[in-house]
Amino acid sequence: MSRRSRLSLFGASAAGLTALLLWGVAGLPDFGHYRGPYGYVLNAVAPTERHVTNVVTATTFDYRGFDTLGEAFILFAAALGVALLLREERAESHSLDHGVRSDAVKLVGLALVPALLVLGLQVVAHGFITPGGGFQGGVVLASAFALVWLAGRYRAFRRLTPTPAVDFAKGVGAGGYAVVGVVALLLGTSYLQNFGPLGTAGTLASGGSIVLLNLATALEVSAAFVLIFTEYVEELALVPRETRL
Amino acid sequence: MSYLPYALAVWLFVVGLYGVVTSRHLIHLTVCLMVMQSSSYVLLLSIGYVDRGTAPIFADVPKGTRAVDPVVQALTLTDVVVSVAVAALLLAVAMQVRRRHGSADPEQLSAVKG
Amino acid sequence: MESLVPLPVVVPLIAAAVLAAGARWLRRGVDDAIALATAAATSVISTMLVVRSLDHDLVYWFGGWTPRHGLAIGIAFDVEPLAASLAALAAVLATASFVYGWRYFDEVGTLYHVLMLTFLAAMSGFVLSGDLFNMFVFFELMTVCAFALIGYQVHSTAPLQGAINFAVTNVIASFFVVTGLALVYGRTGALNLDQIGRVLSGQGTDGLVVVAFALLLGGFLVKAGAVPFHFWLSDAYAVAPVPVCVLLSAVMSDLGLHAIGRIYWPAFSGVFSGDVDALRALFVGIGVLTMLVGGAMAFFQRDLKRLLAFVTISQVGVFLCGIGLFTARGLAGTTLYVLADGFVKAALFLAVGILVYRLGDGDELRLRGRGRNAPVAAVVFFGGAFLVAGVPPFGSFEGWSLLVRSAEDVGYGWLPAVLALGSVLTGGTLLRAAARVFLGWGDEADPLLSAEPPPSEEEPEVSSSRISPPLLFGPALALLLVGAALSFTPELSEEATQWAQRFQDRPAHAAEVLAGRLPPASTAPPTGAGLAPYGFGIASTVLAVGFAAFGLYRRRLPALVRSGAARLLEPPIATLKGLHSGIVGDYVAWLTFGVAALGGVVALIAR
Amino acid sequence: MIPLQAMVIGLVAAAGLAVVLTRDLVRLALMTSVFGLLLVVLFLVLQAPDVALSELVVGAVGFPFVIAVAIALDRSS
Repeated sequence: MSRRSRLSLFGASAAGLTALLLWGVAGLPDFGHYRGPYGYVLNAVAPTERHVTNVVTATTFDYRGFDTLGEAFILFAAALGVALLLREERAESHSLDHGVRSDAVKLVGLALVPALLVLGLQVVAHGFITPGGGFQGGVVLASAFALVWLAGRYRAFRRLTPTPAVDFAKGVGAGGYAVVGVVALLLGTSYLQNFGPLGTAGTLASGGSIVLLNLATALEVSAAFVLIFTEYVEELALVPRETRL
Repeated sequence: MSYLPYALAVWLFVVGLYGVVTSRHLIHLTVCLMVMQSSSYVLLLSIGYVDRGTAPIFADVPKGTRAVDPVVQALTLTDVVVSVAVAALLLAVAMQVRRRHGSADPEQLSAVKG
Repeated sequence: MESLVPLPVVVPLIAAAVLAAGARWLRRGVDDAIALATAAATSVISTMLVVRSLDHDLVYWFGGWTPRHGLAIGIAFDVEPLAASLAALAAVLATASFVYGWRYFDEVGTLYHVLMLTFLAAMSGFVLSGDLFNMFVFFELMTVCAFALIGYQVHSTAPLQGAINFAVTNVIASFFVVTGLALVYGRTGALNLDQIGRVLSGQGTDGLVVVAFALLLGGFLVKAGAVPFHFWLSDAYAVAPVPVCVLLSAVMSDLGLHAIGRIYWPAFSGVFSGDVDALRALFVGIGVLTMLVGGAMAFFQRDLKRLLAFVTISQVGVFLCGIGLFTARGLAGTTLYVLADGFVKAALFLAVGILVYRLGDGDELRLRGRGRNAPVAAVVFFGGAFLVAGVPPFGSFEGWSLLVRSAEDVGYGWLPAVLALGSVLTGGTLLRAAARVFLGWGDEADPLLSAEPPPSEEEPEVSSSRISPPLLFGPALALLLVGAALSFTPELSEEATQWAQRFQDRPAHAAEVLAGRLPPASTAPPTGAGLAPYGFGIASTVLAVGFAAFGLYRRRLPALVRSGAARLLEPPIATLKGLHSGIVGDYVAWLTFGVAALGGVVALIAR
Repeated sequence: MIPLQAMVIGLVAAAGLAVVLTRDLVRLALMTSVFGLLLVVLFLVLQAPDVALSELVVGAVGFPFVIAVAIALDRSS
């Protein structure tokens, strides 16, 4: 198709689609008038049943924990896919040692690394009390590692994240989530059924096996992100230095 | 006025779609897909919103406080992860195409057709 | 023994995680063995699920969250025999792919195995899930795995282009699905399909229901590859590695169709109960169009994998007609057809793989006559071509008979004749290719076929001594035999019809899923369709042979006939080929058009 | 709906359009992170702090980083 005929086909169709979508959303309850029942039921029962204060976390890791298993493996498969698609006989990567030139920026960057690590762990650990959890905390942890590279320490970054270890962590994270579910099976209950003491709501030890699922997710997410970062960074090794951003 | 957030979702969907159709660069195309995906975040979250409701986190507010729907938030979280996965893969392919083919314009690709 | 239910998803996922975690420490060959054993175990588990769900569905609530007062608060798998048999098909074909691909992918360590196993788990989960959002999650997992696997051969442009076209169209399809499910959730406050159905059935068909249904339908039709959503399919299947094609073509496309049945009967059949006749016309219309476009485009191909991709599209059209009859016989017949046809198509792809492996090429014209040295591939290819042509009483014949009977039931007596035309087109084209490659018949050049593809770059790193013949030939022969023999189970069609009836009885199904009430025992309806299916089968086989001869010796027709036909046909052929431009922007424009048109038609129907 | 929500909605709509219309890659990376941050604000006013935090770490850390690398490669080859 020529660009013109494509645009006219698209223009007419998009007008139709827009009308259709507007017609569809017009049938929704007014904004601010969610009618339930699913969400209201969970808001009512989750804090008591699961001793967690963050109902979103209870939903992702317990009531709809099976979705999150799929989600963990989506990230797992994506990281592997990136590794598969970017595989290359790569040049020696020592030329990557200078992400940023300014010493001041490097120093600030390195100083931020421990702060980010602590923040990441904090976000992971408090997921079932306050906003956050394995996914968000995992990304923060991974970005702490990426910061090591940005601060010009490529070799340190690679030493901190050797590929076999990252692969291992990624497998253990995603597999661990699936295995926690199997433990429930072995205990004679349903797959991914919560086990372990529920603890006191609002403390770090609350939520039963949600804690384990949360940790597995954090491990999987941080490893997957580190792997994706690494693959992308190593792509830069193929690029002549002067032309880099 | 009460349908404004839904209209935003429709807007982002169609605008992103326009960007995908007319895109001349795979990186731009990926970003347009992310705009489309944000349409689904907006739609889900506004469906579950409750006037004067708090977030569904009962740490500082007592149980039973009027709160918004936690389910759509859980769904949106999954959706965000999906968008990361798709973007990472598409950009990886974009880089490969750029290297193999010398151009990242989807219209310049003609290895399979007909 | 309900704890079997999660295993078709969980077992491959755990194996994938173990392989990924242990990548550095596993000896070569161990990864192949683990992957093969896992796929085989999954086949056994899924087959057991078929057997266990014969009398009633297995409803499994993850996390133990059984419904409260009829309200679903967790995610359920709803295992019924038709879905479980598709899961079993996926696992068996994955097993065959692992045998065939033994040591094939050493270059990338365990990455290939891990992605294939995850892909298998995603397909199992997608087909068994009874929760709309959970279906979306597995839909995305399938997309992500298939994306990486299609682009496997990153060293040339074609696989990258195929992967991009696949990913962009399928990701947009998932946006349609998620928007549709958001609308449904806003209306019903539920994600469980049966619960959605309960709420919707008490209401009228308003804009929201129409639009949500059109969006979900459009999204799943993209995955299935129905016209005009099919463009990505031929690009992707032409470039993916052969073992990946087996899973894509023989299972994933059909799962898209299955998903439509999966959402229609529990969730939407109540609200659309008054519009079945019109919906039937819509589905059959799209199906026939898809069948014709796929069949015609297949005829114009010389790249055998791309040819098979268009054969896949054509058959998707047939299946869409079958499901779209909206009868128990239609659904049962389609499922049986899909199963038999899945085995046959997998065998055909493996036969092409053997050719590429042995002769270094997958191009019909360049291979002319060279296939004489590959007798096993010849047997599989010819056998598969005849089975696709519909030779009775083999292969998909059981399913075909049910479709013929079902079409008569609803007053579509003309439909089988049209569908048989699809078998003529696809079977005839395959026979043409087989005769040219393995017998050296026909002309050396054919200007009608699409431009010459670049020489295949499949597995240049594998030396021919590395793969032993049994591993190469065994799976193809076994799959062909199973596919051919699947029709010799006469009681199966009655039972399958019974299962389909059970699935389509929405109130009883909802009571079973949400309240655990077992369905009433149903009686199997008689299925005999008389001799008509034999007649259609024989006719389509004979005509397919004739069509193959036409393809091979077209140029020996009298000059007058040829020039007349050329004047008449060349413009539409050029247009049709030109539409398959390989440019993703075009495809997305068609996607938009398709969904808008679907929505418009459904809106007219529901008025 | 409160005025704050309406305002953020308008900003997100404008930013979405701007992202799609930006063809220059460096500006595209900037616009993308602006769009991401505005989404974070929108999610906060929709009482979804978990999603806002996700969007923040993905939209402000992960995605721009990846795009920056992709753009660097694109300019060099």
